Amino acid sequence: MDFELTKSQKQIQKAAKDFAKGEFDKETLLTLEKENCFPLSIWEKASDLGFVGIHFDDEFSGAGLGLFENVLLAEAFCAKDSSAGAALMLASHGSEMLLRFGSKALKETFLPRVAEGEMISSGALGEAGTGYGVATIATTALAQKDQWIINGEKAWVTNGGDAGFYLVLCVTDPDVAPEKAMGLFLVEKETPGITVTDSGRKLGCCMVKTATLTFDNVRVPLSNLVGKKGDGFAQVEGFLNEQRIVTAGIALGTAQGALERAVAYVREREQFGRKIARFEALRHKIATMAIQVDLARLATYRAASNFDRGKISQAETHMALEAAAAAAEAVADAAIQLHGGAGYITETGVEHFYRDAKFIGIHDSNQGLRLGSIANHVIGKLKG
Amino acid sequence: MDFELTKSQKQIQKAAKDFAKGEFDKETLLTLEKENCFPLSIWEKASDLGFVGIHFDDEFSGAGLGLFENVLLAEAFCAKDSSAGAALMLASHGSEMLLRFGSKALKETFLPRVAEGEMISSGALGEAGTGYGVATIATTALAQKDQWIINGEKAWVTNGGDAGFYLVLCVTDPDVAPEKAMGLFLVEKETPGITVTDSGRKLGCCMVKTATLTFDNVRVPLSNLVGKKGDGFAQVEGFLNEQRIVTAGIALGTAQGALERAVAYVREREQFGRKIARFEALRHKIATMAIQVDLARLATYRAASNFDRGKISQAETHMALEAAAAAAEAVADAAIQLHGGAGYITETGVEHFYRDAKFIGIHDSNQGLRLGSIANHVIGKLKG
Amino acid sequence: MEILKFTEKHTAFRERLRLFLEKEVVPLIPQCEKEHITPKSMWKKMGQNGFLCPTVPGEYGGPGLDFLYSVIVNEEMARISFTGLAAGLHSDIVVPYISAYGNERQKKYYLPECVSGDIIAAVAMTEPDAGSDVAAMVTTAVEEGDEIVINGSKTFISNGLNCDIVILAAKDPAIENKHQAVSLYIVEAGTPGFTKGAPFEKMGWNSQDTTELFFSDCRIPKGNRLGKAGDGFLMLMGKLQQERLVCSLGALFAAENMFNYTKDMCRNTLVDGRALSRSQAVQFALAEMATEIRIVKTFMETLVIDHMDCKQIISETSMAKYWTTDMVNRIGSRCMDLEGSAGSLETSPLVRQFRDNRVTSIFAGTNEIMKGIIAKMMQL
Amino acid sequence: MEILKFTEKHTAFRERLRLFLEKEVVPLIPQCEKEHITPKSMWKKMGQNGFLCPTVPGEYGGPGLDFLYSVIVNEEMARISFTGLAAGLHSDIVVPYISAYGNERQKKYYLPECVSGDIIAAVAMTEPDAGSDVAAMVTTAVEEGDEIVINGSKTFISNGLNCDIVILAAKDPAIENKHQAVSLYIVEAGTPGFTKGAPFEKMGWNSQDTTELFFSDCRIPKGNRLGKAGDGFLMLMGKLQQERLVCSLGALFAAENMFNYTKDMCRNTLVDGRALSRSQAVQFALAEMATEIRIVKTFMETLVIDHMDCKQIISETSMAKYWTTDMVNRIGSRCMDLEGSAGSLETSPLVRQFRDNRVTSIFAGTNEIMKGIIAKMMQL
Repeated sequence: MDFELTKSQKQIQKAAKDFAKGEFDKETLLTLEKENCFPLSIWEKASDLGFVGIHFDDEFSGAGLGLFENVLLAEAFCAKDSSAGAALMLASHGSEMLLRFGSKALKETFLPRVAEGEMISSGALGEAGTGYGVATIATTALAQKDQWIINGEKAWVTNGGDAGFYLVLCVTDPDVAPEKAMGLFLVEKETPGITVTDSGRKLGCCMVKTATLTFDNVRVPLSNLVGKKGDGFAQVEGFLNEQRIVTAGIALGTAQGALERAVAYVREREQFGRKIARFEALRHKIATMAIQVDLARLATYRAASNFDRGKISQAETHMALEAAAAAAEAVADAAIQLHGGAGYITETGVEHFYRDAKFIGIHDSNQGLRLGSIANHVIGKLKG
Repeated sequence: MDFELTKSQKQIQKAAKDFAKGEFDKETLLTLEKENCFPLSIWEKASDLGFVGIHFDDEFSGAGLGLFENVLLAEAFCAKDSSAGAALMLASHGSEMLLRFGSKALKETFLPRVAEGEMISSGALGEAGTGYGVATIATTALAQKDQWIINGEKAWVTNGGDAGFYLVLCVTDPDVAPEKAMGLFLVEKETPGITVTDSGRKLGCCMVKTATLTFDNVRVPLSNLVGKKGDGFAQVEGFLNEQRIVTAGIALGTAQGALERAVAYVREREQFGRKIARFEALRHKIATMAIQVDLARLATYRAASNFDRGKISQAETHMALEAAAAAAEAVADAAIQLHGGAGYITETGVEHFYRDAKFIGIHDSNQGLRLGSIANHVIGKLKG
Repeated sequence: MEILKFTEKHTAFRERLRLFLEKEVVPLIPQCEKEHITPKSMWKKMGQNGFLCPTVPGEYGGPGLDFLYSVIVNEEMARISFTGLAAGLHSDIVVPYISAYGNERQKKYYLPECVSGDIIAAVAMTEPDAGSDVAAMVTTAVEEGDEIVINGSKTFISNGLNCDIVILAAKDPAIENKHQAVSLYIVEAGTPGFTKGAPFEKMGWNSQDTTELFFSDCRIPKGNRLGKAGDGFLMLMGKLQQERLVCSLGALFAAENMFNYTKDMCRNTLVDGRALSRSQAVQFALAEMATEIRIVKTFMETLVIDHMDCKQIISETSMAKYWTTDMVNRIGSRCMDLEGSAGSLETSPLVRQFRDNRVTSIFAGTNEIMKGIIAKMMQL
Repeated sequence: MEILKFTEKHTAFRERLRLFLEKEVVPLIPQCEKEHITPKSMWKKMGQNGFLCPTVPGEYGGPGLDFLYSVIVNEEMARISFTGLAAGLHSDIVVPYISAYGNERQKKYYLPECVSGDIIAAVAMTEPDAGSDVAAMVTTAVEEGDEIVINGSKTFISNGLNCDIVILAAKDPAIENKHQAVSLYIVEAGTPGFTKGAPFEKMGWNSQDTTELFFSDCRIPKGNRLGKAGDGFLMLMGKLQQERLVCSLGALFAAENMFNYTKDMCRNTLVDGRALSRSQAVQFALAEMATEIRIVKTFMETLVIDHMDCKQIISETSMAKYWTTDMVNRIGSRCMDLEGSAGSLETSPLVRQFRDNRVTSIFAGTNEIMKGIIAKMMQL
């Protein structure tokens, strides 16, 4: 075993930290967060520096690196600012489905635009009433001559309204079992028949839009099918696994950032004639926070590292996400408490770490789903 | 990063598991546990197979391997039986101080006896009223001609009464600061002037003895000083760091074993017409336990791995021990609960995992000490 | 706010009991713990001194006191952490089956000796495959003329070896509906075909003679049926409120006792010359535990009042059972943390009390069963 | 066990208030949240309808009701989760300084308008460098002839922008002993030298005009000192019991409200056609939350009785403050977990209520300060 980053990983990490330090202007970000706006210019700069699509192949303007490096970016960005970091990392949401399963033509057309900061992407997968799953979706895509005609409604669409294209999961064969019934379609933003309804202000991650999308006889060319008909469900399952490791990275960075702010504050703040970092109960609280962050980091790095080695495990992914989401929530909560009244004030820049953490922990999966998945793995199949 | 064991580590792990499976007879161990007896014959077999002192150099009958491999043994043994595993791992207690700092002559004389299952060793370090620390000890060793004369009382002596020799921390220079005032002395069991008072039945780890030792004008040759006069405190600090990583391994194995028993039980036990493994709330409990074990494993492996690379960190050690001790306690507690009434019955073989876990978590250090150490690292030095 | 109104008589009773326990009982605990049984003579002394079955009415040989006396006995027993003399089990859980469901003959026959300590009572519900799922029991009771023939076995029976009578749940194999098949019977020790196993080795309750009971063509008179045939489940359910209340009170008192010991220990233990209680982290831990205990104690006191007012508080006692028994484990664990090394030896009173109380989240319905009841009462 | 005895009059008051809030207040909340202030007209309406300062006696223009009316107002405000109309703060925390420590002139002059809602009151203790460490305050009040000259600033002042009067703590720089140097003063808005900052952007309490207050050679008449010179600390301490009690009640009611919403939501939300509440894990989570809330609610009710009986319950209110405000955060977080995606949008009522309540473990003395008090009362 080896718990060290490689030299090049350390360089990437440092570059990401430097970028965040240089470009994440506090006042600007507080305003963007308040106004629910995507940090467009920062994202464009990030793509100029090659941070966007770092895991895309070179030919698609990527750096040909792995999920691990993408997770390092998530951690570094979110540690500096959880809201902006999450927005940058989620800007290419869903594009991994294109990367892994799309035709060369589709990839050549769209992936570089994502990586070059021209286009935000989005996976439009779940629907109202399906919880976090996609087993019972109702949106259909029916082939008619040279087109697919899509009808239905997608809920909780990340970047809905901001994205240049959507990867839309549709039932193509209503008569077969859900696992074989679906296909994934690339739908461009301007395609007639799409209506976007923004979901409004959120608990956290407010620089990322969430929307409901309705598709009313939306027509896309046959070639916009991503991968094979019938593979949609499996593709999405695979994507969600990858995405959740990135989300674990976002949560990890959020936890780390909250810890850093808390440590900095207790080292400076004086009450009762001494630095509050000298109070034993507060020291123990900081230690508890540090343990949570550290364990979350180990679990997240392991999931990412093994993913890149082709050792893909739902259980490891969900352990990483559960550990990181729990750490982010607990550490951000403790950071607010350690700041006292100042922690509650937006300007201090701590409270949004909590809101972002909680959002991350419940928006795309919740504890119930994560524990259920881990239990499946640990308990195994049962007879009788 | 790499989260895989090497091939030879996997072999060691498998050998340890096989050994435990073959030699840990349940009834025998329940009796030994009840009667507070060291598992002597199992230990002798373990040493025949090279498991004892696996981290000693070849020339001292060791296998020349690292702390990491020693931790793998702790995990494998304790997963099968936490009481027996702890006893096997603690049988060489303190001998690392000899290994790291002893003269060639002392090492040649004593280490092979430990590795070959002839002699149990013991560190006699703390005293009543010093908590877990050794900064204010009162036992003295005064040089007189060709001898050291030791007087004082040592508390919480692991293997006290069972050990063939003790490494005794003594003040040699009462007038200098504690960090420079101490020396470490090898004292053989039969040396006149030693009185052993057994501490009686313990909460857990009952196959290991704990005793109070009094030294009344105990005379040892000058050559029994381990390392240099004045270095004792630092040597013990270094040893405690190494020992606590082994203890983390013991806790980790305890947690793992409790989890395995719980999973096996819920897969078999039926209530209300179905396997209780089908009840969602119990499944989530199992998942939570699995996460705790897994995170503890990552932290423990990291501490051990980095120790072997010379990257020694008190904070990593204490994170590992805190994570593993907390996991062991929580998982063993949950395992009892999942077993219902049967969990409370000794014969079932689950309840002693809890007692061992709690013992491990408080006997040589407690949460307060661990969090304090981590806080020192995370918060750093303060001005004012 | 004073919720439980203890009179001077209550207080005198408590002091008399406390003195009795200190003098007559405490010195014998180590021996009982070692032997996994408590001598019957101790039960008799308890009875002779008026400390058993306080609520049994005078006409059946009891003192006819209120339930607060039971609360006092449970609290004082928790203070000495002695499970061998399971007075609460005998007086407040088992004997009430006879008081409430027995006919006049049964009450006149058994209750006076239950009060005097000449009879030690046990209740037998659980079977190896029927733990939480009581309805899965397989022990049968078949009517044959004037007799009932019992076959089967019961497990985890407290007072099992000492018991002179056992309230046994068994089902009529002829009745299909599981819940209507069960009746309760009084079975006397010594009845042919009724044998007892050896005491279990357990995590705690080591002075308790918890054991298995075996019934092999064991014949008892028909007149030993308690209540109506087929009412077994209803009767069991009917007594659960008091059982769970008593169990919760025991857990609360044990938690209080461990906390008080720990608070004093932290004040008196010097590490490098400084009292443990001067540490802020220790102070916070003690403050947190004090708060937990204080809050639920108030709740428990109101439940005692409600219970004495004969209110149905099924959801509330389930909450109390789950919360207090989880709490006592949590508190015990934290107290041992604070005591440190010394808390890892059996010489610390924390250790036995912790070990003893670990079972409380399991017996009288596991806390998982409690949560299910609470959920059901919320119509989820 | 019924602890708080609400009469028909209490119930009628509650229903009138509930209707009033639904009709007059709830529709305006979104606007207030957006603008970080609540119109003074709403305060006046509250006052005109008799919902402010229920305990102020008739001779000072109040309705002279008992503290249970305050409890009702706090509960109903928590149900709508609206922090802009901080009625509890005004009626039960700030105005009592005048009721208890004001002289006859001050009471006659200020109280009637506090009751009618024409005066909105605030209290100013905290300073940037004097949060938990109140004694570190640097705002000064110096006597000059018939006037007091105030210099300094205060922060995190609720009702700060709206307030017409502020109860200000300031110290006399001539007195060395920090604790004897502080006095309280009534400062009216509009007094030259007294200016207000802009409302803070916060995690919650967005309809609340929390702000900073600045005093620069601000001169007030000597007669505006509240109580005796140098008694400031004693007076502040004297009012903390009610402040913390009200704060705890608010947290409890908020937790109850979030729980009730969540319970219904789980019953009514179908995932793949099955109600969330059919999941055992969800049932257990709800059962656990119901238990937590139920237990501490009983405790809180007994504290209300004790408080109304004028008992000193410093340790108990500190326990309540720490426990309930931690609980409301824990419950809010778990409720959002159960709601899942929908709980991550501001359209869920959980979100605002959670954000609003996150501050309760910080204000009125942080929970760390509470633990310190509890430890001190235990003589650790």
